[in-house]
Amino acid sequence: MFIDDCVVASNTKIAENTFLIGLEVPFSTEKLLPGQFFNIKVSNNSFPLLRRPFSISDVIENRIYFMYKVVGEGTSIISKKVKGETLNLLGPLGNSFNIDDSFSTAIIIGGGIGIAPFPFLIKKLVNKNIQVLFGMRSKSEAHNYGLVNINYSSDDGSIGLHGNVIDLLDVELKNSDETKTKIFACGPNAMFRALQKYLTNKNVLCEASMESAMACGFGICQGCPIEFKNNPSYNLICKDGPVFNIKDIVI
Amino acid sequence: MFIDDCVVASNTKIAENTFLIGLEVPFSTEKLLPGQFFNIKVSNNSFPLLRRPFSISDVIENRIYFMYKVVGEGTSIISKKVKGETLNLLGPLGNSFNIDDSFSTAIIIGGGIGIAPFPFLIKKLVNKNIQVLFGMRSKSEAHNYGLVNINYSSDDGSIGLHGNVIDLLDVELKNSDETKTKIFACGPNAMFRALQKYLTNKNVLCEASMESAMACGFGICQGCPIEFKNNPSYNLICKDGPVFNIKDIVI
Amino acid sequence: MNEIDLSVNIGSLKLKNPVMLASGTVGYGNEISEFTDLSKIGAIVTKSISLKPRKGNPPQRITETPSGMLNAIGLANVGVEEFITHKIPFLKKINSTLICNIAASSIEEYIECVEILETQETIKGFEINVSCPNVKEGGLIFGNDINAVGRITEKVRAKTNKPIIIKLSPNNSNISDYAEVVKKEGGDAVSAINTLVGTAFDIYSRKPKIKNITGGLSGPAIKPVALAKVLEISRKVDIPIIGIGGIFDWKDAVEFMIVGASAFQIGTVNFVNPRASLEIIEGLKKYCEETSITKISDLIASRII
Amino acid sequence: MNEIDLSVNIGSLKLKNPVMLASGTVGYGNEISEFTDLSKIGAIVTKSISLKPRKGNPPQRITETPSGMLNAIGLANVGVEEFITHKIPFLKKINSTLICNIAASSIEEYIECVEILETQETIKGFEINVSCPNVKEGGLIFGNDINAVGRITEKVRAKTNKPIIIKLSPNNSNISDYAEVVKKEGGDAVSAINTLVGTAFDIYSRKPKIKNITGGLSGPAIKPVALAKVLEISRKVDIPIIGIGGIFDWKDAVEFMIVGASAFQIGTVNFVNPRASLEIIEGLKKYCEETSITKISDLIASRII
Ligand SMILES: Cc1cc2nc3c(=O)[nH]c(=O)nc-3n(C[C@H](O)[C@H](O)[C@H](O)COP(=O)(O)OP(=O)(O)OC[C@H]3O[C@@H](n4cnc5c(N)ncnc54)[C@H](O)[C@@H]3O)c2cc1C
Ligand SMILES: Cc1cc2nc3c(=O)[nH]c(=O)nc-3n(C[C@H](O)[C@H](O)[C@H](O)COP(=O)(O)OP(=O)(O)OC[C@H]3O[C@@H](n4cnc5c(N)ncnc54)[C@H](O)[C@@H]3O)c2cc1C
Ligand SMILES: Cc1cc2nc3c(=O)[nH]c(=O)nc-3n(C[C@H](O)[C@H](O)[C@H](O)COP(=O)(O)O)c2cc1C
Ligand SMILES: Cc1cc2nc3c(=O)[nH]c(=O)nc-3n(C[C@H](O)[C@H](O)[C@H](O)COP(=O)(O)O)c2cc1C
Ligand code: FES
Ligand code: FES
Repeated sequence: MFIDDCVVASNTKIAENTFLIGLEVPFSTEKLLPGQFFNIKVSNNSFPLLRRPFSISDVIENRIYFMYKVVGEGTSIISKKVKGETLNLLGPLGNSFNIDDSFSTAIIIGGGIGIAPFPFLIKKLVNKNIQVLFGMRSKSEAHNYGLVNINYSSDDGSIGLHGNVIDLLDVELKNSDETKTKIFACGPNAMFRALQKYLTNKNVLCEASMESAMACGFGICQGCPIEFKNNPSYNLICKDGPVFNIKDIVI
Repeated sequence: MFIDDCVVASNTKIAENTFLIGLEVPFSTEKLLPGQFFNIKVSNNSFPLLRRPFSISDVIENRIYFMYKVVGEGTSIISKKVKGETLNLLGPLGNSFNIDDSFSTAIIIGGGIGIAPFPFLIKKLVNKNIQVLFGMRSKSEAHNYGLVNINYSSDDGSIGLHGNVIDLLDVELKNSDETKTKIFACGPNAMFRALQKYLTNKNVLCEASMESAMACGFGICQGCPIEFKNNPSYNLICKDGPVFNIKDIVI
Repeated sequence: MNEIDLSVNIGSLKLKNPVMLASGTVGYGNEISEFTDLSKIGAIVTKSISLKPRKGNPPQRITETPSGMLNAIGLANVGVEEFITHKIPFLKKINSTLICNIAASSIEEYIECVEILETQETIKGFEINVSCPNVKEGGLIFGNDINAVGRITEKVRAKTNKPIIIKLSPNNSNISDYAEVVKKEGGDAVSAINTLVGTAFDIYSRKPKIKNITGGLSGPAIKPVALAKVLEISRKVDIPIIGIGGIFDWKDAVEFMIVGASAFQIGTVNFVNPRASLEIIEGLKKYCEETSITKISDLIASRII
Repeated sequence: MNEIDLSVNIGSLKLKNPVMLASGTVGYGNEISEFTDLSKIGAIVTKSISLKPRKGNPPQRITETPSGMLNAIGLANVGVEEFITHKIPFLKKINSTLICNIAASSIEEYIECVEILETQETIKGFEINVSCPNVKEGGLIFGNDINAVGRITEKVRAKTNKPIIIKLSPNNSNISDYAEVVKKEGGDAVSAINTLVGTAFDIYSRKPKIKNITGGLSGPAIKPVALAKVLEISRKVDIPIIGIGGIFDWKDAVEFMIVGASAFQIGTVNFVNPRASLEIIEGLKKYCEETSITKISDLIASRII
């Protein structure tokens, strides 16, 4: 497992409060999988104390990119990092999106910063039809970094469909063959709950990348439980996930 | 009382582990007195929690300079500040060296980073003979920023007199008229103890700028007591000092 | 929009807002008044006063710890007499609500202090410090002896009609039992918490960093503990609570009120940011506006569990 | 220069160095072994095991606080049976000293667990957790009941000749009395400290940030408190102490040993820096060299007060 300081190569704003940071890593990036994440220490002191988890957003040669939204102290510190400074990376962690099953169309659903893991996934989805559904509160959050065939939705109607991603999905699925389609989703829990409900009686595959407060990110703190429908004990989002079949989990 | 962020104008290394940082202040620097200090918050979060006190080392127009030695987390953070970044200053605090009494020769004694307040004092000592005695462990600590007529001493003999500042002082006083001389000293407590002992039976005036762990720097925490020889209660280094007549205090 | 009502009541004591300056962290008010307008603050609590002046502990008295600090000032104070003649006049002028904090080594000393100070009109209430960890005779012994806390409350109650606040120690496992006793014996409110006992050593000299060996831990580090103590009292005892411990900004203050505090005190933050009290008042107002609260007292114990 | 002797004894238990991994912060060792060579570490303490598997608390289980974190995992664990069949084989292979931590809701359950595990050769000692703040039935109730701690020690002692370490709660005012009872009833050592009770609330939802409402505070924030508890025990009771609480680097570790700990455990730091244990061992060696110490056991309680 890799754990070391990595040098910031770039750190650019791509939308309101949203940044893309590129880090040079000294290991081969070939085996990295879409959906995996790194746990990042943003300072070299006890403030903030814990690492912060971020999905791999993109990989270009020996650079790993993370797309992040500034929501608190940790992300605010990252947003101020300039080229040449370092961040301490631990990873890669977690399982990944499964792209080996038989589907020809991938519908990608990103709610807000939940879009982060998909530029990397899209690169790996060769020979598939890809449709991106990108939901947000308002136009200021919109960007198209690493995305293709984007349909936007916004809560305030300032961009794309006035509504949410489930509304977009409903339109999309009507035009698709469910058995040949697979959904990849990431976003807030409220979105996942709506999505799970919407898919209840449908036959389409759907993998969801879940979030949780995390301390370690690799299975030793038991801080990130997720309930499975038919399992008496919890699974761990960091180790058994973060990607789950949306039908298996209790959200 | 001033308390606000101030912009770093320069931050340069002047000797091993020793730096000079210049900060632009938005108030008139005319009333600043030599011996006064500022209490500086080096981060805008709770690490490190408390401010760090630093003597005014020099003043040029609207810039205040602090000379500091990197000894721990706080000073290490300051040493990494670059032009344009900010530090939060609170001050000016404390009393000051008294330069109005009748003396014609000023002997300035600095032990290590204890030399810090003297460039500013020297500027204020117009029409006086000035002799600087600058003691240190080793040559690597030597510099001459803002100093004049310097005699060095070093514990390892790598620069100047092989010995300590008291040895230098002994030579110096032999050539002086004690009644027309005033000593200004700043350094570690071990130096002050030796100095106090050395001066016991002498008639020369000596003011010492004392250090102490401090929380507030302006008299509300009672964290910085200093015992007076003829006083049942403690004085406060931050408020009643940091400059004291060396004959008054228990070191 | 109408002015938000920031006033709160602690028993019969009415404060214009819930922001109080904690005992021992603002002396007698004069130094901090250079930074902040004390007349705008809910109340100011004096450094613990004892019957006779106390010199306090020898240096080193303080040291920093991760997100906190240890102090062993040793209740250095001017004593009751000097307090009345030299400190009260200033405190009267600044027109803030004055709470007088009292520390003592015996029940009799507490009573004597209250008797002497009782007639001072400027003093609007007493905070009885039964929980200072840094003095040997009284302090912790009282703070962790529930019968002593009961007796002190009872005896002080007999001597004054002014509001009595008992400042509780966090260094025990059942703070709500202490609050219960305070209520039973006629105390008007409890303050929670005083500092936690802590220490720090230098690894080269092998000596304690603080001369007194142990000190009291304060600052953001203790906030979660303080909140849990306030919550425990609030769930079990019907008595006004003044929340204390690690408050650095208005968000921390709101958290204490939601958890159960009627008012709160800020201590360590005054050393770092002597303007914190006014900034917190502004922050509280904005928070109330944003969340459509018209009376801040609606926040008290509004937790949803 | 000769090799520095890093070995320490905790009663009859000999450790190759004083670095132990704290219960609940390294699971059963497999994940952290990807970062660190467990065979080099003094000992590894398992996540608390209970008789039956425990699901643990629902999310959210953790939240960050200033220089610390709160957790309410709720002793999620696989239970004694699964532990023996699936976890011990790995722990045997890694060739580290294994201490098995046991949690229970009744004295009988502690005894039953020890009886079952006693025969496992790989287990070199038991750490009895009487101090978990996050389970309702047992936990705090035992941890702050001195008679219960005495009885548990006595009964467990009767069932095993392996070293018994009792892990004490810091949430009381007299931890040394608990250590005294442990000694009297035949315990070999005490661990101090478990987490402090704390809480945190969201100021917009007004709900606790942790589902369990309160959690256990760990990390650098609690180091001064942990040191004071170790010091208190060390000054009053002649029993080996394992120091725990906020250790992040070798300097913290040295501080605990100077204050009175024979060995120490690291917890929260494993989450942030899973290589901390080996870094600490290296740091200890350098410190010993610099200060001309040949046996690290000379450091134990070497404080100068
Ligand atoms: C596996 C995984 C992958 C992630 N990938 C990304 C990503 O690619 N880009 C991105 O911007 N964010 C991602 N996140 C979320 C990211 O970790 C949090 O936004 C970040 O930790 C917040 O840190 P902070 O210090 O800025 O905020 P804090 O000050 O810690 O918290 C600010 C707010 O964010 C919430 N928050 C804190 N931690 C989390 C968390 N782990 N999950 C959800 N909400 C949280 C808090 O409840 C609070 O409301 C991911 C989270 C996980 C678990
Ligand atoms: C009135 C006054 C004026 C000062 N002026 C200067 C100055 O002009 N230049 C300068 O370099 N330093 C000065 N100091 C000392 C300076 O404040 C400390 O070196 C600084 O606070 C250390 O912070 P840190 O976080 O780097 O070290 P820490 O990590 O806090 O401590 C590192 C080491 O420094 C020691 N230390 C910490 N604080 C102090 C202190 N206040 N006094 C003495 N030793 C301390 C600690 O005991 C420890 O050994 C002054 C101190 C006072 C009280
Ligand atoms: C330097 C210092 C001195 C203190 N002196 C007293 C005191 O004299 N009487 C008292 O009741 N509390 C005293 N306290 C405790 C504070 O009033 C407060 O309860 C504690 O610091 C926790 O709050 P904080 O984290 O906001 O500082 C003192 C605290 C500090 C830091
Ligand atoms: C997430 C987490 C889980 C813990 N689980 C246990 C446990 O199961 N049994 C136990 O005795 N202590 C448990 N502890 C307490 C630690 O072993 C240790 O006593 C405490 O965290 C203080 O040390 P630290 O500050 O180094 O983390 C746990 C601590 C944490 C942070
Ligand atoms: S974050 Fe620690 S186990 Fe998942
Ligand atoms: S540093 Fe606070 S009183 Fe001197």
